[in-house]
Amino acid sequence: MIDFELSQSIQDQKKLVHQVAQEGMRPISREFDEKEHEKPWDFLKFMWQVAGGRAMTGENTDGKPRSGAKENTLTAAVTIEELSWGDAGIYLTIPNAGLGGAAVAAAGTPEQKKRFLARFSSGEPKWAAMAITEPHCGSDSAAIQTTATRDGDHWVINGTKVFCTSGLMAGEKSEGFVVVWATVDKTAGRGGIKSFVVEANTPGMKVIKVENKLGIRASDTAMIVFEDCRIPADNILGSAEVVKSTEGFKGAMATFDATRPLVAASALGIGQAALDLAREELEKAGRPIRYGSSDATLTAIEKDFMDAESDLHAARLLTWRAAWMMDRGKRNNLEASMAKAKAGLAVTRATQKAVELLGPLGYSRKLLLEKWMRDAKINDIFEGTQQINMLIVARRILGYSSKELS
Amino acid sequence: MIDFELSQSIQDQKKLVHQVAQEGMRPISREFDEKEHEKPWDFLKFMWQVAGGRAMTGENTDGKPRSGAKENTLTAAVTIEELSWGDAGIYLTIPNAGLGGAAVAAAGTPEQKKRFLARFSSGEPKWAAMAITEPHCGSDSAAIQTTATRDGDHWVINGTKVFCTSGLMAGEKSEGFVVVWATVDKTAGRGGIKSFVVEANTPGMKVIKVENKLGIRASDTAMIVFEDCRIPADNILGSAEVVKSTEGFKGAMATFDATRPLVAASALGIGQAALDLAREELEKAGRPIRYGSSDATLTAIEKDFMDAESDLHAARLLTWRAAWMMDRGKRNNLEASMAKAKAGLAVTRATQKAVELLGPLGYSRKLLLEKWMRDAKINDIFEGTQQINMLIVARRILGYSSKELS
Amino acid sequence: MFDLEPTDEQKLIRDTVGSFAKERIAPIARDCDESGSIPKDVVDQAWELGLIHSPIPEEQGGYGEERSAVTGAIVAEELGAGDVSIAMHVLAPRLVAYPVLDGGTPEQRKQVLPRFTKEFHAATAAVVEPRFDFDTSRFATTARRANGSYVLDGQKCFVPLAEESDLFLVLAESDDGPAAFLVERGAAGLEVLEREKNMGLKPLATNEIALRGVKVPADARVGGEAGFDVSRMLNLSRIGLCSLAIGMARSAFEFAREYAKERKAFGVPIAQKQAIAFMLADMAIEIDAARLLTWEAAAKLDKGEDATRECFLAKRYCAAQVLKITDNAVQVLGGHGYIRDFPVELWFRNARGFSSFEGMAIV
Amino acid sequence: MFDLEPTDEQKLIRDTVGSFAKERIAPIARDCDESGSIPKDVVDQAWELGLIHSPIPEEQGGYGEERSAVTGAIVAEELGAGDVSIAMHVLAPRLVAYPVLDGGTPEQRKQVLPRFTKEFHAATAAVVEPRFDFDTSRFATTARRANGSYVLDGQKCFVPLAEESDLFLVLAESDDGPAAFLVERGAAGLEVLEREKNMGLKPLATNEIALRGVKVPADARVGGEAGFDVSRMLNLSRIGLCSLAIGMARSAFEFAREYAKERKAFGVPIAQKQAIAFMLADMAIEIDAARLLTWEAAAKLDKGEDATRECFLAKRYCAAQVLKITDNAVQVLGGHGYIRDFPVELWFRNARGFSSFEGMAIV
Repeated sequence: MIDFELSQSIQDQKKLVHQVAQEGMRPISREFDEKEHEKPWDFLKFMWQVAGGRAMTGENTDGKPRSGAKENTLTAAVTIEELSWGDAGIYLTIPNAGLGGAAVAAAGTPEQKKRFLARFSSGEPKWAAMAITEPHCGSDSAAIQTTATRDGDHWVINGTKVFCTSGLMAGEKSEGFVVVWATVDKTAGRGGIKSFVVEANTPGMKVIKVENKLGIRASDTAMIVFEDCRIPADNILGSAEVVKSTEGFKGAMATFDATRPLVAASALGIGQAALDLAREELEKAGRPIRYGSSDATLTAIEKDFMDAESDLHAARLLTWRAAWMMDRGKRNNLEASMAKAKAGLAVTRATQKAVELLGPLGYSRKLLLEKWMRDAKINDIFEGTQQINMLIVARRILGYSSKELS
Repeated sequence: MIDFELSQSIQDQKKLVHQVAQEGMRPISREFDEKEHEKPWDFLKFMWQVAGGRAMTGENTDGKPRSGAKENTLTAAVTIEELSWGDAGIYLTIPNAGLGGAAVAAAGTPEQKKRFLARFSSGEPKWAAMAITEPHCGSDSAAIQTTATRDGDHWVINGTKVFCTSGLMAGEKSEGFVVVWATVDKTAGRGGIKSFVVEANTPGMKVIKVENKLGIRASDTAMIVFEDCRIPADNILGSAEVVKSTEGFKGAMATFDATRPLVAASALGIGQAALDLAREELEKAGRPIRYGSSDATLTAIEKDFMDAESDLHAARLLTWRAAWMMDRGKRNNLEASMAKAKAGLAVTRATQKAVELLGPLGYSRKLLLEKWMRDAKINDIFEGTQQINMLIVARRILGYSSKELS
Repeated sequence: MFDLEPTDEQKLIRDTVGSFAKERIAPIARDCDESGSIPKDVVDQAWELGLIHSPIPEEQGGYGEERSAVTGAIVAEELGAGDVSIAMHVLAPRLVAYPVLDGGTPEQRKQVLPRFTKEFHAATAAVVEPRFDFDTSRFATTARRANGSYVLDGQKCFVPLAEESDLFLVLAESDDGPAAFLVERGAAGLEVLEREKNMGLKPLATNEIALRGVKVPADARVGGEAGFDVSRMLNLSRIGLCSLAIGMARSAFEFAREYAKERKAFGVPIAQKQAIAFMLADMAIEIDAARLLTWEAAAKLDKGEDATRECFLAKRYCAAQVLKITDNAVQVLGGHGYIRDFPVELWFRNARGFSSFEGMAIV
Repeated sequence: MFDLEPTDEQKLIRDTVGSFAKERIAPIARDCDESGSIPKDVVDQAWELGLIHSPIPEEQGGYGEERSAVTGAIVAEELGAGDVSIAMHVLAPRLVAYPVLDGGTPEQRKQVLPRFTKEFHAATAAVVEPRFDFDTSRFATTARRANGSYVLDGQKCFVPLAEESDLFLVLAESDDGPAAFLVERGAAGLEVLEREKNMGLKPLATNEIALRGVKVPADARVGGEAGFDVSRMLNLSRIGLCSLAIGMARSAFEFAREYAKERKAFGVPIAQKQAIAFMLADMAIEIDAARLLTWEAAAKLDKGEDATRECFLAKRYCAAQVLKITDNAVQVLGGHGYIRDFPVELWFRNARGFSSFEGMAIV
């Protein structure tokens, strides 16, 4: 039955996480934006402790369903929105299985899930990252140049990866891993692309640069070089046969169906933070937002605010839909990209508008608003740019292959 | 010296034409929107009489420069804006050399200019039309299927043309002509495309349909069939050698550099009409548009109005620039497409917004506003759609050929 | 619990109404637009689907089925996909029946509801007022108490089926806030002015009406002294209007999509060009977004909660999106979008009205 | 007569300043942003171009050249193409010099102007106030007459070079409308608060300042009793801000264009994809549109006409467009737009400020 009310357990989770965001993240937000390459260790350890690297994000990292797991993705979406309401940069650097874990969950065998994901339930904080983009290939994942060559019981990886979120933490600063996309056969195009798990500190893998960024500065974005990096043969994600089929790429791409709603959810949190603050400031100034009359009686501020609010909430419902479909086992490739595309636009607009609405105060680093505007823009770019997501939506509604529409 | 003030002669012309628009066009506007396929003959004859088919639009149809001709195109732009402020549909059907004449002026030899254009100075009202688009080729002019085959001293034209503005008046209802784009060699692609003048009522040319349209209903939009239509050999526009070169297509395309600013000007007139009316109604209701404070103090109506006003005026300045360049003999292909693209968008937005601002009254056929919104939309479509003009702009700024960017 | 799966019953009614809209309404939409009229047989056939009387209690001759704003949204979307004008025509009797059903006194229900259970019976509501800053939270039409009666004064527009209706639900500002009044045709001072001519909605007969000192008895006030939740009625109508707009936008999107896959330029279907493909993708996203916003608001109303903010925002959103979507559909078709051989220009004309429409369809 | 051809003199100064911006300013913009400071030698070199003192009369030590808002727009665009913060820094002394030049009493001109003719000499104006609904047509800062003096009270922000300036031009509401006052550094009650930290403009030192009962003599009012056309000053500053924004937008466009032609995806340069190509086309159109609106307003000011509407609308337009253009430039670069190895994110941060900037640069 059509219903938009979140279940009680999600509502409880939301309330709890909101408090964590308010009390644990907001107070340190400015500090770790400015100390770009430092980590808020206290908070990260706290999150690891209470959440075991998974519970807070609702991610199902150990291969076993959690209780109430039928709303797993939706719970994650709501949780991530709240964490990102707190601080999107810090959220991104919370130790957990993250994108790398999602790739293992989407494409790995049961054995692999166990081997790679169990670690997130205990011990020291760990991260897992995903390394896809290369210096000369942006959104076009099929153009990957990094190679994986079979040598006896090993794969040997060579290549350079950029824009790898949490790459430093996953690759060098914890007992995590990096999932690397590489081709086993350059002549095979997409069919040759597979994903491989490279354990942290494997010789031959090196983080050579951590980017200075516009926003989400608490999160490390790494450039990683693989030089004759040898990994065990069974670190290729999927079954043995996967090597011979084109399933590797599809499996890897399927990861995005799961992660895009979560990335969209993060966007929503930033946008909501901006609107909440703007509303609060306007109310303080005696200019509340009034609903229910007509546009002809609104102020310019109200109109702009409502446009942004509706856009953002529309993105939220698209995001929840994509998550709900995931939880129901429905294919959500189209809907995940719709959510990501809309959320990326909505959050950039909402944050940019909020800064404008608050005038000099909006532009000032006295408030976090300007930071949220900087953080927001990443949502049009990572995990598939705005354009890539529109392409995917277009292909799906038109029934076109990536060859027919690129 | 940079100056935005129109010369006195243009200002005088503008004032005069505004009065014609106000007194001659506005009163009959609704009537000839509703009587779709009828013509406002009294007004059209009046215009023919006072303007000889050219002066009012500033077009230089007889091959000789008019006095003050160095501002010919700009004068035409200002004139056309005012006429379209009156009624864009009626403006489009004013008897004159129009688009067909512009093609002759752009691509014809001196002899051809004289032979085809002199008629617009005397006698009964005449029209000249341009027939480019075909049922299965829209904006892609290079894909033209209509053929012109040489047979002794004649060309024989075969094919079907659609969306031919004033096609009925030019082809059958006056002693005018239709300029037809046809290929002399299908294997030659663009290079094979030439333009031909077909005199009105030439056997083998027949208007088989006049479209029912959303707007600009006073103007006839014709479907014309050419069936073994024989025309004299020297009716191919340009010199004899033109047949052997690819100049035919370029010449034909160059026509657009001259006409796009004028089409943009027509868009401006419609948009200005809508804004003038909206401003007037808002003032009557005690809601004037106030300039000079800050967006935070504006009403939603003021903000929307100002956005539309600025957009439209920006389009006007781009249009004047393209016209001014033409008058200075500068290549304006880029600027003409910029003007057309911006004006098409600005006028559709301005008219749509004006209808919204006036609420039920805006939607009612009591006012002409709703008609202007319908008329406006043609500006995103004819003389190169919005998309085609953006493509041209993009190609020019990127230095790409039409093959590299299509 | 968050769930977007319609019930089996909702799917059934969606499919039934959807087929009717596709087979009986859509094919005549163009002719109706050109002629400015709607054939009676289609109206009667639509009535037989139970669109009006199914929620009317059995004792008043209906089927006594449950009302649901969400189900209403689903139905209205299907009808809107057929034609908005025809949809508004066939749904018009609801404008009296549903408010009385929801908030009428027992006497009002007994007196009014049975009219709607035998066959299509025209009735209407007078909500919108002809001024640019018409505001549903404060009507300029007034209802003044005078000796146990009310006297109504004001001007209304966009009143569907005003000429053939025998009963008008008039929204007016009373001394205790917005109220609704049942005004019988022929009441002294009620004048149905000449039929409106608008840019769109041409097949739907709408009129301005003038109320000049129209005296109605106290029991003509819906809900009696206790009154009636006008704001809820307006919210239910917003759901209806949103859904009609979404249905129309969906038709425009589907038409443009198929056209773009057929039509070639530069050697390939224009749908293979990013400019067109992204426009279509945006349409698809915004149709889904608009629907979700509308359903959320509807679901809130079904739970009996105040959803004024949600309904208001959904209405603004849908009105803006339906215009953008139909405008882009015209753009995708180019010249073919501009001529009346294709339905797209009709959708575009209808679309622009939604920012001004209020209370013209209800779920 | 409509004409868009700059004079030979304008072309010369455009090329001179343009080369300086390209060779001296642009290359250090990133370092200045990271360090939050501007090297003195660049400021001195810019001063030598005559940006401040060329219009100051010869008797006060300047070159006595003609002032022109259009020429000023051309110059500001070139500087903005280099870096907006550095441009605002080097132009800051104008904020006192030009108003005094335009509207000061002979005494004020004699006293103030010579300060700016020897070398770069910091001075500034305090215009913006730290509230979201700051409105240039009505300052909250007040100037109260008291025994032949004025007493200034209020709060200002976005005051460039406040810490090193010895003279402040303060805009305030007097009992006969907006007025400008010359306040010397060290005036009792004038407090320069700590340096502002903003999202952008990081190299430019700006401060909030507090005015708490700052008493200035009557002849500190620019123009004396007759006053001074504050609105014209604000309009001249709008031209300056628009042009800085346009210059920056132009740099962003050019950078994105070249990147798009280099960067490949799906086997071709991304510039060959319509989504990217149309974004670039839109940037190009809007840069030209913004410039034309700005020049038109400037040309009107040069003729001595009131151009408040034109300046106001141009400013709104430019502020909106520069944000859209720089945002899209980030988008074209994707990940590379987001990292600080490339200048694009810096332009994007600066861009968002223009809707709040007023009176921070003048032509």
